[in-house]
Amino acid sequence: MSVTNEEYRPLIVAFCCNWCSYAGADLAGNNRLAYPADVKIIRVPCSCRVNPAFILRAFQRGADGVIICGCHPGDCHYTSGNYYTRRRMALLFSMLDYLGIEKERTRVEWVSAAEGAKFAATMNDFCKTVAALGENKRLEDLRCKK
Amino acid sequence: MQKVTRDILVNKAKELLANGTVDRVYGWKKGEFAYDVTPALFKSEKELDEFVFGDFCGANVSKYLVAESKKAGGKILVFLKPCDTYSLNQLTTEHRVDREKIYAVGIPCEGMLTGSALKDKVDSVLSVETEGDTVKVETLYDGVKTFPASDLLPDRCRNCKSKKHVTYDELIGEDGEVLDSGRFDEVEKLEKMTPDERFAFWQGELSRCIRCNACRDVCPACTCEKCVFDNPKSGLENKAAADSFEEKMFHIIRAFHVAGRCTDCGECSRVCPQHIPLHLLNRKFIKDMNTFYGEYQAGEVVGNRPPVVNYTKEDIEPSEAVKRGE
Amino acid sequence: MIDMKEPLMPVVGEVVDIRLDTPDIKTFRVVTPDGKKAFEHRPGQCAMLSIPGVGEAMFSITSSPTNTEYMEFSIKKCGCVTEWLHSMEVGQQITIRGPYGNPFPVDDVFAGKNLLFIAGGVGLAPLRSVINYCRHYRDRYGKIDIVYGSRSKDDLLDYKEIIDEWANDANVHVHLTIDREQEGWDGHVGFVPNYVKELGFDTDKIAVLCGPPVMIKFTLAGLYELGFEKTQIYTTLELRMKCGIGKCGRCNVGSKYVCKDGPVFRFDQLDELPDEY
Amino acid sequence: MRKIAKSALDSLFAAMSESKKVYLPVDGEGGARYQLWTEGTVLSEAVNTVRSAKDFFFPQTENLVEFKMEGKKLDVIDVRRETEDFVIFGVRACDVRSFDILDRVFLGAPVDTYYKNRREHGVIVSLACNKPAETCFCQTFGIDASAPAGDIVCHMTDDTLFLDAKTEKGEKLLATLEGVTEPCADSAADEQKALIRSRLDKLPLKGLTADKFGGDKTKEFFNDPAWASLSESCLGCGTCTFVCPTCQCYDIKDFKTADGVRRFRCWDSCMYSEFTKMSAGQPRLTQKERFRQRFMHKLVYYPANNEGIFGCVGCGRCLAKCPIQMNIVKVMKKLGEGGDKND
Repeated sequence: MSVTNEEYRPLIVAFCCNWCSYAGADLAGNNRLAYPADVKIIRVPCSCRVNPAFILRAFQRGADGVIICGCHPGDCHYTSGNYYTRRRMALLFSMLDYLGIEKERTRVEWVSAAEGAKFAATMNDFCKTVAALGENKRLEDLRCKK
Repeated sequence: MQKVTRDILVNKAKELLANGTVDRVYGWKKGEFAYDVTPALFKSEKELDEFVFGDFCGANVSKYLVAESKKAGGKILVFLKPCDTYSLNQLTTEHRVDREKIYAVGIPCEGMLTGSALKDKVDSVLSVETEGDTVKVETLYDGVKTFPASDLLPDRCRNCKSKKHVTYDELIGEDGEVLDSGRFDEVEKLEKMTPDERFAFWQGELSRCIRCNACRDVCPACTCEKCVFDNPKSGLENKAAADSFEEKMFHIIRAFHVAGRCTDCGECSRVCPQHIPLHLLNRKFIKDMNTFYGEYQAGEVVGNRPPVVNYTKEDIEPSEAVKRGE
Repeated sequence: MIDMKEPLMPVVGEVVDIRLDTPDIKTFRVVTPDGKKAFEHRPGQCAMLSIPGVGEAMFSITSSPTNTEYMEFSIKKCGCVTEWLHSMEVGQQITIRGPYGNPFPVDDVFAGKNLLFIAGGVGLAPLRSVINYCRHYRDRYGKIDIVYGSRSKDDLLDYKEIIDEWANDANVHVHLTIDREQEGWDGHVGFVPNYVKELGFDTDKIAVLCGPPVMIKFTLAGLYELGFEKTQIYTTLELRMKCGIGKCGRCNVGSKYVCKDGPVFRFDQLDELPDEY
Repeated sequence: MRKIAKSALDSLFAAMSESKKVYLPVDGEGGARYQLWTEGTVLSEAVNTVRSAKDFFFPQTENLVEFKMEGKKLDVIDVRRETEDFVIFGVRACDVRSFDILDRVFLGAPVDTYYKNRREHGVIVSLACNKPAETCFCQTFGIDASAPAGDIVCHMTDDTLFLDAKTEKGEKLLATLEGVTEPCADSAADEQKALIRSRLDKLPLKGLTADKFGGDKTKEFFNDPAWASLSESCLGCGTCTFVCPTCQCYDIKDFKTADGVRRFRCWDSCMYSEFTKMSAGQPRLTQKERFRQRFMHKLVYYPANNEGIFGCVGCGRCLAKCPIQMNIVKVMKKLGEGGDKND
């Protein structure tokens, strides 16, 4: 990794489900587990609340990577929300890849309320991956750049 | 090319009007040239004098039934090509049409020419005649040109997915079979490219978009009362794309919104004034759904649940889904 | 005719006073940041107000051109922009551009004539400008009658000004009415069109109408019954507008653009236009 | 008049490009489009471009003004920059006329300064149509495709391009091209003009007339029963409006950028259902009214405000591009019941 890349700090938007992943993030905080401050968490009632348009909107507004975190399959607070998330995101990510948009910029992770460590590790890893890709150019809106 | 003639259809329409089965007919009206027939509603036997049928009647009239079947009056007669019947079934599934108000007559289809696909190959078309699989085009400056039909047919017909009518009240001619088409070949070709190549390809295609909304307005799956792209409160509203991002946004979201409901009728690509192969977006979703969740054809059966609103506990993880190409 | 160097370029306007007139109408006083009037206008003309990021909309200028200090806009809450305007506080800066449209012919056709103003609801807003203009130059006009009605007493716009100022002017006759009986109201009760007929005006005057379409329709019929000619009756129209200068193409009725050729029309002129407003 | 060998066109464009940007129709996926000339760009032979040339003066989106906001305070920032001179080469007669039609709208008082700025910087080099298409009906509106207007008017034969300056702007540009062109007789292109005229005479829409229409015909056509059947299959998309060289309706919208608000205008279409929608109501309730508006505007309202000049130039783009093949020719025939092919 070049020096400039190390200085570059990507903006990450993390959609976290209220019941598991948001609590996981909380736990990571309580346990003083470090993850980059470049991760901006948006709390959603369930991971399936995340409309594909939200993800594109995040990229438009300057995100370099978007991650969706939900309860583990089978553990959804609403029984089946994350199963739908899984299908939608599989299709959406595959489509973004088809359009030539770097597939490493999008990710889905299942993080439970007890997995503070996993949350921090996931975010660290995701930030590193996105940082290596550099700025989001393929889904950028020039009007939203300073 | 077409095996069924105008007279057969007009006689059928007259018969059904006369015996009171239907009180209006959705069909096609002649235009100025060989290729510019317009979908039109016929309300009486006399009006049927203007009814035409031929190799340019490719417009999928299913979408008109959304509004038409809500109107008062009797049944509407429509002549549906095999691919149109999938749209009608899908609209019935989504309760967008009142199927009881529709009298569908299935007609065989040998592939439909389109004005735009024709004019890609030939300038200044004066007249078009088809004999079997040969198309003779009389031009203003280059005399008469002859083509095999397959050269002029749009992708959706060259890669016809089915000659089978999945719904009808009456059938003219023999019913066909679901075909093993090469409709995903183009998608596979794109998948095999590098991400950079794919990005360049789609950037080139989508940047031509003028946001006329023809693809959306013709699409039988796009039946929202108010589209998110027209709704100022949706946060997605835009008209003319002011940034290249908006073209991508529009087409990705539109394709996603019809995913699982798109029957692959190909109308979006037919109507695009900029020749953007929009069906390749829809086919990607169809192909992915087939691969990830098992074969599924929207509109095949009334009441089927599209894969996007369904799940199994063993579904593929998104991370696995995008890895397949590697 | 409007002649502007930069017709689409707005200037900053500061809201220096907000008055709650009725439960859903507020009147905003707007000046430039240095405390001056943004531009001069004629009675009946409009201006485009906007809140960047929310939207722009056309409003009639409610204050009279004779007011040299500020402009006022009476705005009913009914859409996205107006809702935002209603939630504003004093000191908020907005953008303003104009003036747009043709004014009432106050200096030629109206001069020396008796005038009858008929308004319903927020329809008083565009008329207030011309009424106050005529009151200011009182000696130039004959008798002035004002018929104004609203749903209830609380829905009467500029009630205080009407009672304290207009009604006390010499030779100005104010006739107020509300739709339904209400406690504390001893004035007339009933719809505007009927009230106009009851009052039975002479036809020696020019009538100016503004209000909801239903009111216009029936009042017009009433005026014809009283013997008024179309050439004696004026109104102002409202359609969706974006540019304000007759170019964006959405406010036309036939070949006339409301923003440029209107908003003030005489009824015989409207007769020439297709029925699409 | 001056001329240059067709084989030397590159040197002509190169010479033009020295002082100005040169745009010309270039073949691409699905048809010809205007593109900036660079070494190796080849002029299209297509009779017309998919999108019209109006983009140069009235682009699909255009920034008007920006705002910066802080608390209750607001700043208005004019972000316009001076446009550079440019040349549009190969504009067809119909599109050249469309500039007149747009001029009457945008340059009429009060002047649209954004349009004016672009318009003043553009030099129009028109090119007569060697092979007018079956969808062409510019003759209906008195346009002669063999002799277009423009700052410089060109005729192309099999081997030569003739250039004739018609305005001061054109003469100035042509003077800079003396190194690559050579003088010729003013009558040099006459043979080509005659050939084009003979071709125009044979077009299928040759006999179409607009005599029935005009500024005083609102009453006659507004309530024509034919509107219902003509519009019944209209999808309400904006294809016809967006490919039309004379459609000029626009919307003004705000976009929240990273550090403020940008107000821009973009093409809009009277065919769209929300075009005239207000919070208080909708004067054009169904597609019939919207459809009627578009054609009444071209054939009646525009002439009413512009000394009888029609708002259509007969370029035929809507004939080629409408998804349901409904178009102004069908409307004119059905409403006017005239314009027989044989008259």
